[in-house]
Amino acid sequence: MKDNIVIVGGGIAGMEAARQLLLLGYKPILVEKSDHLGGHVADWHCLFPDMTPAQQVVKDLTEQIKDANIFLETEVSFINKMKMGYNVMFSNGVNVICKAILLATGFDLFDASKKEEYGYGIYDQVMTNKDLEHWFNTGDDKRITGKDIKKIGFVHCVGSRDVKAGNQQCSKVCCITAIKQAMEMKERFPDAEVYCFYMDLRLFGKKYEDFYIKAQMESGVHFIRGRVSEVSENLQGQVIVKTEDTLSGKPAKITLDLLVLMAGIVCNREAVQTASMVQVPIDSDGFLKSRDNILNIIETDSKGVFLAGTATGAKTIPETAAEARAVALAIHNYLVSQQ
Amino acid sequence: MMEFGFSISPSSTMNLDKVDFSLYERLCEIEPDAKKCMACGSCSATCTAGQWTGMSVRKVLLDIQRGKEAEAARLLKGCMLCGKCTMVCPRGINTRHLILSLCRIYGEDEK
Amino acid sequence: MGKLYDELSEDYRIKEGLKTCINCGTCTAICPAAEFYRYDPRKIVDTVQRKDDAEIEALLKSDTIWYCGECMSCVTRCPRKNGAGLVIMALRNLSIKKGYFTESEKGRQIYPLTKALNGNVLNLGYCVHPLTFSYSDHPESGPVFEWVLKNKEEVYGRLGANYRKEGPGALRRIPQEDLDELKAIYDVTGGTERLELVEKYSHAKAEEMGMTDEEYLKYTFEYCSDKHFNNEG
Amino acid sequence: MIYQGKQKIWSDYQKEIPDNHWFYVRSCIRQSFFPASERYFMKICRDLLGKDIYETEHHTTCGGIAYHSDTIPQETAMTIVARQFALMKEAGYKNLVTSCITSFGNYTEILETWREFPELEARIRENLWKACRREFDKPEYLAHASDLVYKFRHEIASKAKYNLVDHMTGEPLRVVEHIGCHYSKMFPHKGVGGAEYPCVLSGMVDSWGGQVIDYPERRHCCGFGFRQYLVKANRGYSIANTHKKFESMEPYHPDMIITNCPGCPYFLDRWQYVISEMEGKTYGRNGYGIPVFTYEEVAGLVLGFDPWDLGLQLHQVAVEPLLEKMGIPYNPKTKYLGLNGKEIMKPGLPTVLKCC
Repeated sequence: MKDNIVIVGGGIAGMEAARQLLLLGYKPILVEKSDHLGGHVADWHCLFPDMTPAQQVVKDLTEQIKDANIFLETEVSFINKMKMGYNVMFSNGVNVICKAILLATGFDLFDASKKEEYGYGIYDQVMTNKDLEHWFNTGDDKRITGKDIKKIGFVHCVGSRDVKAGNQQCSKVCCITAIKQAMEMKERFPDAEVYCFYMDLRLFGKKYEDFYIKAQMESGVHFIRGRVSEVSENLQGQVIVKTEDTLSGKPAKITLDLLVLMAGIVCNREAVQTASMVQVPIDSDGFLKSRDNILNIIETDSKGVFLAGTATGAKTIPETAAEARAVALAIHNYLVSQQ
Repeated sequence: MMEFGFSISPSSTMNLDKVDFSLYERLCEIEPDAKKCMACGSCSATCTAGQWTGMSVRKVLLDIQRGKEAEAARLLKGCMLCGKCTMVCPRGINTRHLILSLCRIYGEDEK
Repeated sequence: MGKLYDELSEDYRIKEGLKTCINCGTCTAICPAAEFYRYDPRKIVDTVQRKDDAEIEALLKSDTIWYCGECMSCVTRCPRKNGAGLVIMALRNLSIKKGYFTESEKGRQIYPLTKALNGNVLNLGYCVHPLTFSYSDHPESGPVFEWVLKNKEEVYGRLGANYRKEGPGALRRIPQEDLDELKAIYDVTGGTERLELVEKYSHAKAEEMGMTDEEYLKYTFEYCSDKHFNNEG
Repeated sequence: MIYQGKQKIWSDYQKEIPDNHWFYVRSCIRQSFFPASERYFMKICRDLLGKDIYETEHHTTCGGIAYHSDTIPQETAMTIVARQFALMKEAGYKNLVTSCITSFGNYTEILETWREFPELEARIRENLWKACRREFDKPEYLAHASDLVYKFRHEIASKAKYNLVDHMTGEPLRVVEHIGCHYSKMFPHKGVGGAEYPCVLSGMVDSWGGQVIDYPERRHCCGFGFRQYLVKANRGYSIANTHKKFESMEPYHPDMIITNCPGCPYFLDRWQYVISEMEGKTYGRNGYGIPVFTYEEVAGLVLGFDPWDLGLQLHQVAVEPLLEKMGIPYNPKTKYLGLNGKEIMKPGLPTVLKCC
């Protein structure tokens, strides 16, 4: 009988780690607070760079971890440190003694209504990246369904790189998500003009630059370099966006039928609480603190406590999955060393 | 009417609702690579004429994207067609060819 | 880092208003002055943070720094907690201290402003006052205010103001001892010195332009060339 | 537009405003252009609501306009404000309420700067002692007078004789609210409702029966811009901003505008007159303008005070069509009378803008 391992969080990091641990012969216990696995990815439609269906990714992973002990709609109530490990109490009443805990607690999508000047939750035609993916999945959103959409805007860096919004980090994935969604909208509304309002285009990943060129060449997306300063609503219910076209050095305004806010990645607020139970502090960027940020990003200063995925900062799915695999190995090595 | 000693200042806000894309679209038809520009400024940095005339391929393209044809034409007059910009463009745009195409469009319009 | 930048950075408005600018343009996007003048607050903040003395000196001598209306709308939106308006205030302060303000048309307006506002503060206790607000300088105040100004005692009296009388109330006569205190504050805090400085530099500029002080006052108050506007967009 | 979204934001910006005992400082502009507004603020607070609002004849300008026109150093402005604090302390008050928004912003900013740089506060204490032999305490609470009227809006509503409704149809009046820039744009948490959707005025309008209009340029400055209005050469900027606002609100057909800054109602009123002279254009119905009010004037109207006692004859845009819509009686013959009913000359009439 191998040692117990508790994985907190059933998103990509938690699932991929569970898969690897199963392959290594463990039977990890995975707790997920929501009623489904897959985390934020489960709410997404298609994934860059190859437009892989998000549901397929979640489904594949789910099938491969069915031998793990999975508790949905379950949270960690408390964790007691013991001599050789931890005693973890779940909200469903189950009590587990384990030697290793993996915090794969993921992120919260920045609450876009906090960028008050963008009017999310106030102006009718303002939505978030997540809302748009929901529409891609279900076709159900009164902001789009049945509307004559002629002009669409995407606002980069909503709740990212923003000291006032309490998150000065770059969320990494929004630039490419905006371009992906801009192209998807252009496909659905071929006659619409699509605008991206950006400060910098941070297209660092595999084939991202190809996406950018494709958006320029094939989709004809207009890229305006300037952070959106203010959004308002006109009598027709359209949104008016003000920005500086910094390349021209002029204030600019535009009327749009739909505005999509690229809500950024911030640390999962509940994870902070769970982490504090095992003395994992918060790093200066607001995410969970690793032992160090070069070679030991998946380890902590608390013995037997590991981290993976966006709990330590914004990451793409492949980066998260790679970390999850690494953490499975690290946990295995740790448990072997403890025997 | 009263004389007040001043008048209402004109707005310089760029109204993107009213931008005329027709010249940009015509250019893109013959020079599809025009769409590839990412405003990096390599062309302007290397431009010899730009130092004295303000010529910049980046700015010309931007002006055309914003419907400011006259301003683009004014800048283009500074170009010496040396082609250095083509050598440095990281997106591989044949900027010299693009400039010539633009001149041809302007030339056609003048006829 | 240059001397002008060093001097600027001692200003508390720079300490509060200039952290690090990322040139995103949120300030310019909603700046009333950027819409109606050839003005881009983003570029000014960026110039200051480059710390190049020659560039800063050019700014201090230019019209550019005098376009801002100090509404501070930029402060609300900056993602880096900068305040372009505060940076402008510090630049203007230094431009006056160095005497550079007379080099630009808009900068020269400091002369009529200084005379009118501080004359009011030191003589009447308020920055603006009907006694010195003339209809000929303010035709936009309308026939109704022309009427008010012609009938100050009657109109203000009817509306319950304590016009030019002792005791509390609107438009009361401020006791001399309080005006003396304001003057003492000006003396102690550099306000008086500032008035003298503006007077000195403006007088020199008036001479250079071949005008008497009175002509210069009227000229700077009224003259507006058309180089400030930009409506090409 | 989703009203609940704004309510959610308002709940994040609840400002603590003590109920009573305030030291009042006047406004350069309000007392010159809207003297009755200051009078009726006192009257409503003192006589109607029984509050203690104290004023001393010895207080002065805060220097805000001179400061924001860049004609005095920061230390001069701070020391003038420190003197006002000293007067407040000597009178035994801890809460300071300002009539002016520039003052409110100035006081707020100075207190914040001192909090961040205590050495500067120490130097100002020294300056004040040297210049005036006075010592000051910082106020415990700082409010703008509109904060108080906001706080008492329900009490005012309960004593109201008129509502912000069309008395013929029962329809709410369509009201544009305009907040002075220095109220909360610099420090959103110091204003009721924050900077993006302040509710200090919209709260009044709501409680008094009106319907608030949110139009695209709602947040834009009136265009005062200190030096941009005070110097004749720059007034094209000032009027251009107001022009932009009116063009933006025009399609909503507002019945009236309510403001909390002393300068804004002057500019929004007078620039309508100037636009009508320059361009022949008017923004109200039938050649009239859109009347612009201070919040004290609106409170006074709702409470049933005589429009001419409230000083509405000092507006260039005629208020009579609105008074009629609200069912408020007025006597055209007493509009332009002087002190104690004395007959004096009447003002001239604009060329285009219709007046009564």
